Amino acid sequence: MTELLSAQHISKSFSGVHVLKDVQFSLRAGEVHALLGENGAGKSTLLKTLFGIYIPDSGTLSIGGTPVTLLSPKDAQRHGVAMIHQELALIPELSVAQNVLLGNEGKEWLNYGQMEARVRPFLEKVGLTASPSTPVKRLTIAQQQMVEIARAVARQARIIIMDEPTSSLTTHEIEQLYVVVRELTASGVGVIYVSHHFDEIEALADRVTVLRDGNHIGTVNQRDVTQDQLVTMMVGRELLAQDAPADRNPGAVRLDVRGLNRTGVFEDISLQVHAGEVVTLAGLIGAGRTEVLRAIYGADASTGGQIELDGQPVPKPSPAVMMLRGVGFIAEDRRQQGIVPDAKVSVNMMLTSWAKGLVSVRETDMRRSVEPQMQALGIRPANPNQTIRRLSGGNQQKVILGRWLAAGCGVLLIDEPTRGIDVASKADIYTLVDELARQGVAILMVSSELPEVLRLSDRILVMREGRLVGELSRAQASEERILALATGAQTHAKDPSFRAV
Amino acid sequence: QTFSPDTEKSRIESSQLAAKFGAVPKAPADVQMGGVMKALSNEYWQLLRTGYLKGADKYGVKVDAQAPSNESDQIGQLSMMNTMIGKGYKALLVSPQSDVNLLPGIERAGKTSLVINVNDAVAPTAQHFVGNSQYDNGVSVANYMLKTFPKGGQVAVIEGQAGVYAAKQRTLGFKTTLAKNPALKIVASVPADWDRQKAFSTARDLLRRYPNLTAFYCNNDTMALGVVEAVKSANRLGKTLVFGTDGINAAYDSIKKGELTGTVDSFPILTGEVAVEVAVRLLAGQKLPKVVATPQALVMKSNMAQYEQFRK
Amino acid sequence: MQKTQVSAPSNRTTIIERLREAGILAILLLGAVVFSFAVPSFFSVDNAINGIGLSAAINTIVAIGLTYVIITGGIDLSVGSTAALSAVIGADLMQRGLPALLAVLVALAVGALAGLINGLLVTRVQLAPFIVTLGTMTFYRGLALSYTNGQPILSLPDGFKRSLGGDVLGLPIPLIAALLLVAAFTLILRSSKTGQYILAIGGNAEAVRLSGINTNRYITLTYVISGVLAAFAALVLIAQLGAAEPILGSGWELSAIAASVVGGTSLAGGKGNVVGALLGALLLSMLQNVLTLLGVQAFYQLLATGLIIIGAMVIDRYTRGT
Amino acid sequence: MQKTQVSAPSNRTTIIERLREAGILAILLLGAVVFSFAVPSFFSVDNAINGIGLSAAINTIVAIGLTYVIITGGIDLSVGSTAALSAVIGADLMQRGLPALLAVLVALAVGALAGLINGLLVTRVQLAPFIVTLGTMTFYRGLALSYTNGQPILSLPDGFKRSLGGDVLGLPIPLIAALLLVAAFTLILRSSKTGQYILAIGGNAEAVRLSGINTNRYITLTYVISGVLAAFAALVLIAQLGAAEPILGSGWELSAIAASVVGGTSLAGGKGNVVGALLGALLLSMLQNVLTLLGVQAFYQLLATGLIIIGAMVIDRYTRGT
Ligand SMILES: Nc1ncnc2c1ncn2[C@@H]1O[C@H](COP(=O)(O)OP(=O)(O)OP(=O)(O)O)[C@@H](O)[C@H]1O
Ligand SMILES: Nc1ncnc2c1ncn2[C@@H]1O[C@H](COP(=O)(O)OP(=O)(O)OP(=O)(O)O)[C@@H](O)[C@H]1O
Ligand SMILES: [Mg+2]
Ligand SMILES: [Mg+2]
Repeated sequence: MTELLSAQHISKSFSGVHVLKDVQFSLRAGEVHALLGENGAGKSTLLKTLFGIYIPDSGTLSIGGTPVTLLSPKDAQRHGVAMIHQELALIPELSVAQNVLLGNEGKEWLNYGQMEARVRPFLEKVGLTASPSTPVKRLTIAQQQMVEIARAVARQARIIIMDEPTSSLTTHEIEQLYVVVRELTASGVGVIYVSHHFDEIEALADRVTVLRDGNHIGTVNQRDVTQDQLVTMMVGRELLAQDAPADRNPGAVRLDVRGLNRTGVFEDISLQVHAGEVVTLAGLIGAGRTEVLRAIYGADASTGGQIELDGQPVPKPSPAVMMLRGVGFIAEDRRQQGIVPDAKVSVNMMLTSWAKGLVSVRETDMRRSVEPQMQALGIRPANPNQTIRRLSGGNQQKVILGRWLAAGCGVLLIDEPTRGIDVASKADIYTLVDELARQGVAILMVSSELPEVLRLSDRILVMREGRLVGELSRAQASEERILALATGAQTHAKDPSFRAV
Repeated sequence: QTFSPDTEKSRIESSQLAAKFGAVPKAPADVQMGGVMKALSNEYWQLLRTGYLKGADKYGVKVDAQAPSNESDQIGQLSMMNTMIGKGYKALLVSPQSDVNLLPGIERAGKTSLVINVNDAVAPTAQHFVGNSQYDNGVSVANYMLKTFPKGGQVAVIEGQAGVYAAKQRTLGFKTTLAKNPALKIVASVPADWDRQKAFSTARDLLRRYPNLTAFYCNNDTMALGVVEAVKSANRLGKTLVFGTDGINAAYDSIKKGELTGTVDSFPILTGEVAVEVAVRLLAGQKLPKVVATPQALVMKSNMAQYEQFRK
Repeated sequence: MQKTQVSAPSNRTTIIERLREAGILAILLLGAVVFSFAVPSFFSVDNAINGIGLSAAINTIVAIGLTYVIITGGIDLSVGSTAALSAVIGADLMQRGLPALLAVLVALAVGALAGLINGLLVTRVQLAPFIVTLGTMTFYRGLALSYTNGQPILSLPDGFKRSLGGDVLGLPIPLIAALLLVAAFTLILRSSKTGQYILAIGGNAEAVRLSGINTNRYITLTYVISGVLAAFAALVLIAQLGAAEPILGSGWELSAIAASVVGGTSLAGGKGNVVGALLGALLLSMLQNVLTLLGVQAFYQLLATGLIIIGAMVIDRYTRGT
Repeated sequence: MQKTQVSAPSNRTTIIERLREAGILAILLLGAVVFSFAVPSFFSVDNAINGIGLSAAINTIVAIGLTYVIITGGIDLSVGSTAALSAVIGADLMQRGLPALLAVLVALAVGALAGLINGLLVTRVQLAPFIVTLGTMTFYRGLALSYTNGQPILSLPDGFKRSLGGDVLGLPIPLIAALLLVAAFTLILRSSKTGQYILAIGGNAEAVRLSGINTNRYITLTYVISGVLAAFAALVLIAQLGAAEPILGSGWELSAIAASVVGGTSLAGGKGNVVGALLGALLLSMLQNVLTLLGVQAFYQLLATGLIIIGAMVIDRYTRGT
């Protein structure tokens, strides 16, 4: 196989902090080369040097056998490199077609019909059902991610970099992505693939390179290693096997939602979450799970229905009201709705605690609450004064989680709790959720990761097209059953072991 | 070759109108006139409007006077004039914001009605002009200083907005005249944009640099009143003289209190009245000279009483 | 991927959205109808052309350029001074005997150069657009004043006055020019790569750069466009006036920004349309016109203007929905 | 998650960062040194305090409020009109015999109310801050003019003039007030919940809202602060001038925005500091002061002002690094 790309001795530091230390990486035509590492290991940074976003402090890069210097993404594209960014890089006001073809439109005068026709095959390929003329701001995060994928594919590049392309996709879309990636590699394209999901790596990768703290730990053939070996390479120690928690003992009803409506988005949602219970909303992309969660939190106005907390009605739910009544909320779109990018980690974590009067804004006071959270969640760099923008994606996610842990809450609404979080931390977060439930917190969560849903939930509510279509208890639940309900396939309809709502 | 009321040969003093052309003819019933003023944000223009209304009463006509909201909205003033032309006034009394901004309006209006340029900026195509000489505004203060300080002294000029006709002419008249005595030195001539606050802080800076300043000449009264405060806070009241221009009420009050030294009053109320009179005469077919000059005088505490008659 | 659950509703809403964006058009028409009944002499061709048309035309031309700049997330406070500088240089050259067409081209080039300087300071030196154009606003004004020594330049050639200040089929040329420019710049914004990049830069400049596009070039271009259009507006104005003066154009930036923003352009960038700027300019001019026709005194004109601007935006807000 | 490799170096950079933000301070000092040699009578305590300091005081007070508003991503164009309205109402009440202290309180309340209206229109009706305050700028000015019928209000009580316009230990009270306000509002911004929320809202309002914070309340608060400070600045001014006029304060918005932005506040929101606004105001006043002391001609003042503003920002840009 020919070497498409080779990076030798790449080092990169930001204001004195060494993020990449003498890293080697290569990519062959037709292979999928996975990049593994904990949050903050330097994966995105390495990829950005390959795409001309960062210029490495030292090291050499060659593409197709010739040495190159990439000074900008434009250079990288000229050399046949395309990239799917971890933080979505789309233009909200432009249409899907415009986004897919951005920088690649061809002639000065645009022909929208033609552009839409041009992108349609790519949208089909990645399985995006939205019309190419839809403005991207109307799409859910998952759909936007699919637009990113389509865009990279449409570039017809020889090298495609995928930085966590699946972090908010459900099984269906992920499988679609497998098909796309295999098609690409079959035609000789090399794919660099970053993911925290081992099943994806197993399904796709030919070789795996592991980074730890910016060090190149090793490059191995995927077939020759076990998952445990990879994990050990990543975290530098063995990870204990995860026990599923013993059955929880839910208490009284804490969150009671009755007949919640939002015209055109979802209707007639009724659900209850008990103290110490984890309930998950499952479903396909666009089923309306996010919207329901937001409506319960009062982030969007609903057009009908009632919400009760601990038996007391909430007449006019709004984030401020819900927060004061002990409800926490973690949005799915961390960049738009989670972080304040230019503020410090400590500020990002303390936003809610201040409002609850738990902490003052004095730095010493904040430290007392911030540092334990940072330690518990393993946020790195462990510097509360770092600007959050500078943190890796997974670490940012942990900060947002820390925000609500520090503030404490009786009901927690989480949309995609482990989006972009590495295996080791994921295990920690699961333990944390178990712990919260044990303390009597009622947790309502949306997750597209079925193993996670099965691992964490006491009950699973399945949504389809804005309606609740079924409920599964922990005992009843399996990936197949959830999917059957989510897609409306009739196979299990007569299965007596679960009831449709 | 351009028209300048300050030097125009065809002129008459407004006080001579009755003597030369007889009593004001009676205007036909329901004659309406329009006034396009410069702005209403300075008292000077409000007084001019008062004069229009007074003249309207006196000569049995009706005057609607309007003004754009600020002094440097030139297209706005043109649109306002264009709009007023549509209302079919017999005569339009216009005070342009700049020399040229109302030219198309004047041309259009000239086809159907009489257009009189009242004061301040001068439209080169204006057929009739009523007002005082801006140049002479400056001259009269300079003459007073030549007389009072033959041994010389340091003088500062606070100008209006850069490039505006009235500011240019007043400053020019003052400087040219003052040059007759080289011992009277103009140590600074800086703009304060007609603004009280700017004049105040500029004057303070100048007083610090020239602590023995003999006098300030200001292009209008608003600025002069700001300068007075600066002079007061530098404890130079009575030692550094302050002259303004326009003759607004506040200037009179200040003179009475012995703070402002003097103002070149161009009697806006009287001017407004004369403008209406001239319009009535012209509409009646009288052939008046092109420029009807209205009076102006350097008003100080000593001579204030004799000008009170023009101010009501 | 079996079903297409998502697509339907959001598919072709863009047309409705565009109509909604024209909520301001509804306000304009509503206003016109009400005023036609309430205000004598409002409803006439003459009033429409002379009372509203000219000031709206000039404001529109300037606002088109500003809309482009604002869409990228920038601002251009220097338009009035740029206008003055180009006007006096163009007028001076005509007076010195240069053929009018050549003088016009030089004036437009001056506008382009002024815009280019703004653009380069914003993109290359990476200064805040507000501060750059605040500085050049003062600087270009100083240039215009020192160039002419503060005097107006009178008696422009008749040919020039007729060609930019005249009529075609009863329609004044400034108005025709403004409408043509609105059409052209709408087309560019909606249907050219350039326009799309300008919109995209305002939406997420970083993402555009990641797509391999030279964002600096497009940002600079918007300032150049703004400068050229300011110069053109100034030429149209001096052709009407028959004279150019160095204090011309003061306050243009505020009227033009107001027209843009009333017309739906967001100062945060990424969103905007040129037709909206035209409608905004018309609304503001109509307001002034009606208040004058009604003989409302200056103080109350201010009260009314303030109330109506906010009122119109409130109506717009509620008809538009989100 | 065991190791903590990264922390050390980035921990205390904030101090260096803050010093860097004061690049403008360096420019100020540099300017002061150069001018001391070039301009007679520039270098004196008296000129520094009574020349530059005092004239910067008013702009600083207004700029503090605007800095807060701008940090949230908003803008307040109505400060000048709010100032005029509060000033004439306060002055009128004093003239009618109300005790000065009471009149001052009423004037401040008027400022607060004006700001509250802006804030509610921005947050509740969700109009663009630019258009809201453009409308109220016109409206409040109209109110001030009709309230006074366009006349200035003269002869304010001496007690009032002395207490806000006088000296304490040789320092003018306006300057002392400005410095105290800078200190207080720096403290609030840096060390209070309110300040932290205001900064965070500018960084990402939606994220803050979803953290359970009533963002509308904090945004409204910044407009109220801006209104009150504009009113206070107006009171300080009329105490010095001894008269309140309804056209007072025109152009304040531009000077105050300039001071803020020169001082490092970003019009995009999320970033800004009050000390910077003070430094910006001082720089602009120093410029004016020097040009006056040098007796620079009107036209060249404009040229010099434009050049120096841009020059200072270029130097600032390159000393600051990124
Ligand atoms: N611009 C920057 N300035 C300073 N530090 C940075 C910057 N970008 C990244 N870092 C740091 O570099 C380290 C590696 O970050 P990177 O984004 O490459 O991690 P990652 O492996 O992609 O993690 P994740 O799985 O969470 O996406 C992190 O510690 C991060 O804080
Ligand atoms: N701003 C919007 N305007 C119009 N439609 C929207 C908007 N946001 C979401 N929708 C639509 O609402 C529906 C529900 O979306 P929602 O985000 O709740 O789905 P979800 O089940 O959470 O999926 P995902 O996993 O993608 O978040 C979808 O059809 C989506 O297209
Ligand atoms: Mg990453
Ligand atoms: Mg979702």
